[in-house]
Amino acid sequence: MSFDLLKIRKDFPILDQKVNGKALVYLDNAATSQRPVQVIERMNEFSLKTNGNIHRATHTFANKTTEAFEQAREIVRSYLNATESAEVIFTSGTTESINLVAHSFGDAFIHEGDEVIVTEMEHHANIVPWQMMCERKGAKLKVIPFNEKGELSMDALDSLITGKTKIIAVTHVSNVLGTLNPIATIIEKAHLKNIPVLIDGAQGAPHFQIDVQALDCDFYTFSGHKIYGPTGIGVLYGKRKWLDQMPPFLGGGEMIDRVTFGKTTFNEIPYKFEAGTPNYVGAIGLGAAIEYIQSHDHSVVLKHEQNLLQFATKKLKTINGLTIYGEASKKAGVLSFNIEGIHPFDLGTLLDQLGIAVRTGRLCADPVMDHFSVENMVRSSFSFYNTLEEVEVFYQALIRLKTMF
Amino acid sequence: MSFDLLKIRKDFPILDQKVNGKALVYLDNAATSQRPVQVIERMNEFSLKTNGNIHRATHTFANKTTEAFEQAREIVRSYLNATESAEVIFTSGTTESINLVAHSFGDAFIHEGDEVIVTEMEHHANIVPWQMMCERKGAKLKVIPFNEKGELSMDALDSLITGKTKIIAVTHVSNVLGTLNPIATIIEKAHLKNIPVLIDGAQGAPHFQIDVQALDCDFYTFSGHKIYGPTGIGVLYGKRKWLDQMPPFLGGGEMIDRVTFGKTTFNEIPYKFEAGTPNYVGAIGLGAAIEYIQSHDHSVVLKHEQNLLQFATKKLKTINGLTIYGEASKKAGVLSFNIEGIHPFDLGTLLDQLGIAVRTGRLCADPVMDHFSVENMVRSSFSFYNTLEEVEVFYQALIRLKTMF
Amino acid sequence: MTIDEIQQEIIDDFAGFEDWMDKYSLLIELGNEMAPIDVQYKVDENLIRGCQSRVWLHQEYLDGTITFEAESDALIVKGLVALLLKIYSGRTPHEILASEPRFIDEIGLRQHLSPTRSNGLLAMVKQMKLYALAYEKISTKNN
Amino acid sequence: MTIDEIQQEIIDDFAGFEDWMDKYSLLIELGNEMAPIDVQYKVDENLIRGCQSRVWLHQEYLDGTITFEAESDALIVKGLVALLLKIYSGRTPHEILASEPRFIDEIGLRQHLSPTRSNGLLAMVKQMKLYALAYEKISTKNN
Ligand SMILES: Cc1ncc(COP(=O)(O)O)c(C=O)c1O
Ligand SMILES: Cc1ncc(COP(=O)(O)O)c(C=O)c1O
Repeated sequence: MSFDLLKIRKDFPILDQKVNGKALVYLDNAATSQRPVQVIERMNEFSLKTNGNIHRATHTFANKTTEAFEQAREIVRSYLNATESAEVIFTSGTTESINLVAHSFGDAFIHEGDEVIVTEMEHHANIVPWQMMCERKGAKLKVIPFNEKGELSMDALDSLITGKTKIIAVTHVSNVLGTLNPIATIIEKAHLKNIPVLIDGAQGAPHFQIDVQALDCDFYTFSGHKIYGPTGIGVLYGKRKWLDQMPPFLGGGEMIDRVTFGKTTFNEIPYKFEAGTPNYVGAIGLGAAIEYIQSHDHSVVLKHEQNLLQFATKKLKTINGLTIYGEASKKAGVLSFNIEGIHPFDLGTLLDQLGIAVRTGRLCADPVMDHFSVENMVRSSFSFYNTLEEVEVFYQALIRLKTMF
Repeated sequence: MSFDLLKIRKDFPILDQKVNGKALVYLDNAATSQRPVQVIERMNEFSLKTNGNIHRATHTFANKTTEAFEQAREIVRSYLNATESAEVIFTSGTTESINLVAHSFGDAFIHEGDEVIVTEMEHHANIVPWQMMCERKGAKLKVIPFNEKGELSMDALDSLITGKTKIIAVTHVSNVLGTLNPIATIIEKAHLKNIPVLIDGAQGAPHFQIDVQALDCDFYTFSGHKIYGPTGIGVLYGKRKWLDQMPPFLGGGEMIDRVTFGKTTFNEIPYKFEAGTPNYVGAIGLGAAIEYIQSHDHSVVLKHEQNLLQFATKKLKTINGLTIYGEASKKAGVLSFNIEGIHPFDLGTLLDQLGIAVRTGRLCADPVMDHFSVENMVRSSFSFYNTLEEVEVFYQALIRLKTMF
Repeated sequence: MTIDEIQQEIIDDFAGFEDWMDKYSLLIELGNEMAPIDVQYKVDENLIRGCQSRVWLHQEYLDGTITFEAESDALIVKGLVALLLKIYSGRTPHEILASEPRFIDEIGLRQHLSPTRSNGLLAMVKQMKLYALAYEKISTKNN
Repeated sequence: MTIDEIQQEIIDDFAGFEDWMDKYSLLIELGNEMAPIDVQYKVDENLIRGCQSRVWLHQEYLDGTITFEAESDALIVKGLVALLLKIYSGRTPHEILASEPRFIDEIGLRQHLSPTRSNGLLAMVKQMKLYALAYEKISTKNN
């Protein structure tokens, strides 16, 4: 348990590069984080030394791979403090996780006239699956608005919940505003009315410690590639009581018990929801990523990330004509903004010339753009491997580029 | 274009190992193939040097990654000889590909009373999604049987097709029987009645050259991990005319055009079907795998694989009490069997002690087990990196182990 | 003999074999010699379904001890089942709950009890313990 | 001047700049100086939607040549749009179809025309060519 930034950056050789002749400053962590060599090495080791398809095998490679895969599940279980590893389902990412719940929970529990609540600050991944499901089912989607600071209105939540509300889906951390939502409170309020809550943890799991038992959340989802792990792997945590009642989503191998053309019976969780060959190398890589995270003192990491955010906020606020979107009292390291008279695309293009990687555009959150009546934003997002010096370079770059317009 | 087995095996260092003290003989290729170092290196290079989330970005890494991802799509397009790369959709694997079609084609085109035709030799991945869809829609699943040699009955096909048949789903190569099905004929027959055909190419794409235009198939699916590529990536090829008419399957980022809570509009193909962050590193790896395949003379590779199959078949037939399942006139390198009085699990366990990896069990094909009235089988499956000597070792092992019972 | 003594006996029996083939031959022999489960008990309710091999388990509780009958369709599994019955059948619930089948690990066949193996063996051990737990509860209640 | 001569002129203009900042400053200047598209044409039907920047394109065909008007909300894109109009507007369909905007590559801004960039530029070029193709067909038919 230590926090030595220089040592940490050695684990991420990608950071030590020049881009367009300038030292890379990678501030697009909310889009995808970088992977430490430990993750890559773990996956390589498997692919090059013990690769076998998992489950049902009698040979050594297949058994070793199965063990490693199930151990990765156990690592995730422990990271989330889930009751049992059967509650941890491997998916291809947050998007698939949420679609799985929208389909499967929807099929089991949502009927015409029922209601689903999301928030105005959701990523499209936590809107569109519910919209599509509501359309199929004749249900209604209701929306918790946020205020100018980017904080959800708890009053609105109270008045949106009705006897017809069947599920509430809320992001842990907004990928645009950075807002760390009061999910414990939301879950508590929902549970008073026996309504389950899904937390989109794509931006939460990489930065905050999660205890799904303490939170008592019903579903929690996140993506490997945003938590220092590989692409193509993600997690759906779900309480057994729901997962047991939900019908399978995808059909295929592994999720079945017995197939005949007349009647097919299904396997138990987690396998019921893991049709086909899972991304077992990805899962093993995700396990390595979580172990990597856990090798650092979380409170120190979090403090550093908060320092980066605060320093960046303070600096950027001094820039004339710069508007920050999202100033909630509790935030993760996400800082979105616009500079008057400069199109985000132009700014992003020019920052890239200076080696600085930020995201620009609509950030997969059209309703947030609409809320602020803007077409696009620039988003910088920080990870624990970023340095205060990088934030300073970023700030100086903005000052310099501003003179070009 | 060359075929030097010793050189090829150097590309697969995993093969050059001892398992349980014996030289590994990997004959579980139909479950998952091994990956050449070229694939691993290509992915590592990306992860460690240029990783950025794809699409909509202004920074260099994101652009380079996007280009590599789209180039992988073009490699797949060219491998399948599809008309345009927009017809190539990246999924997490064959299972997801088939589920996507079952859901989305099903929603658009299948109504109560309609019929879907599959075959008796399908993998569960090409049965269960259709069963689930038929149940949702009130449609009927009909089955083309196979004869004792493991060949589909074309007569039965003719009589199964009715005015209500909406789609036919057939495996290119059976994962149990090895049968190379006459898919061109099936497609021709189906198209006479304007019925689209989906080909499950999980076992076909790794071994046979595919020309989706010449075949005129409507959908073709395969998995990365069975074609020397990574896990967690797969392909759905679909004709534009179908894909354009099909509603999206998963909802989320990238697949949308514009999201509002009132109404969401969708992106064009292929993006319409690629919700969320795709497994872009996996896709890049799959591209490298296909380029690797293409670096060899296909006819020589195919001939070698056929030699392995024929040699193995000839040898195993001399073993008393051994029954081979599947002796179609056209087969891929898959050889399933049982030895009288020896449980497949026992045989698999003991073969593993001798360093030989085979698959045993129900092979995700319960209907095939039922056809032959067996509970399990032993399956050996060959890839071009296997040698005749390995087949000989396998044969000798069977002889030796037989004496233990 | 206690469960532990029998386990030790088994471990010693196997210790003589250097070659894995001999070990497995003995298991196969044990499997072959084993009395089959009474047909009336070879029914679906008694089936513990592993993915590859199946195990049927029947139990009877009499005078404070549990008698198990079992069978598997795979011989190696059946041999291990025979050994498990040897140590666990005819024991009190308390004895069963208090001991782990460590012999499997010690004779070098640990992999057969791995949860990822799904040959039915691990599930069978769990099932035996569940029965023991149930009967222990019943008997303390009755006392 | 031919399209090619104008392209060469542009390439020469940019050749003077070693520094990327100067290059982009010029583009921004060109963007700023550009006459806005007539408001009546800044409508959804004329919108070419890139993911990040939008381009509006309007065209008119008169006496054998096509006149383009265009605009983008991003200045760098607008600058490039200005250059594209400079070479393509007022040309015959044949001229438009016969030439590629190679200058973008040669002034070192190739990435802006990449299909993965989705800033609307590539789509705009495609759209201009489509118009040219359509008008060419009409004119050959009328002759
Ligand atoms: C014929 C066939 N179809 C489908 C599948 C499923 O592929 P995956 O598990 O990669 O989704 C397999 C793999 O076992 C197969 O052999
Ligand atoms: C809050 C949030 N939810 C969901 C997603 C979707 O994640 P993925 O694209 O990995 O499926 C993202 C990623 O952009 C996100 O930030």
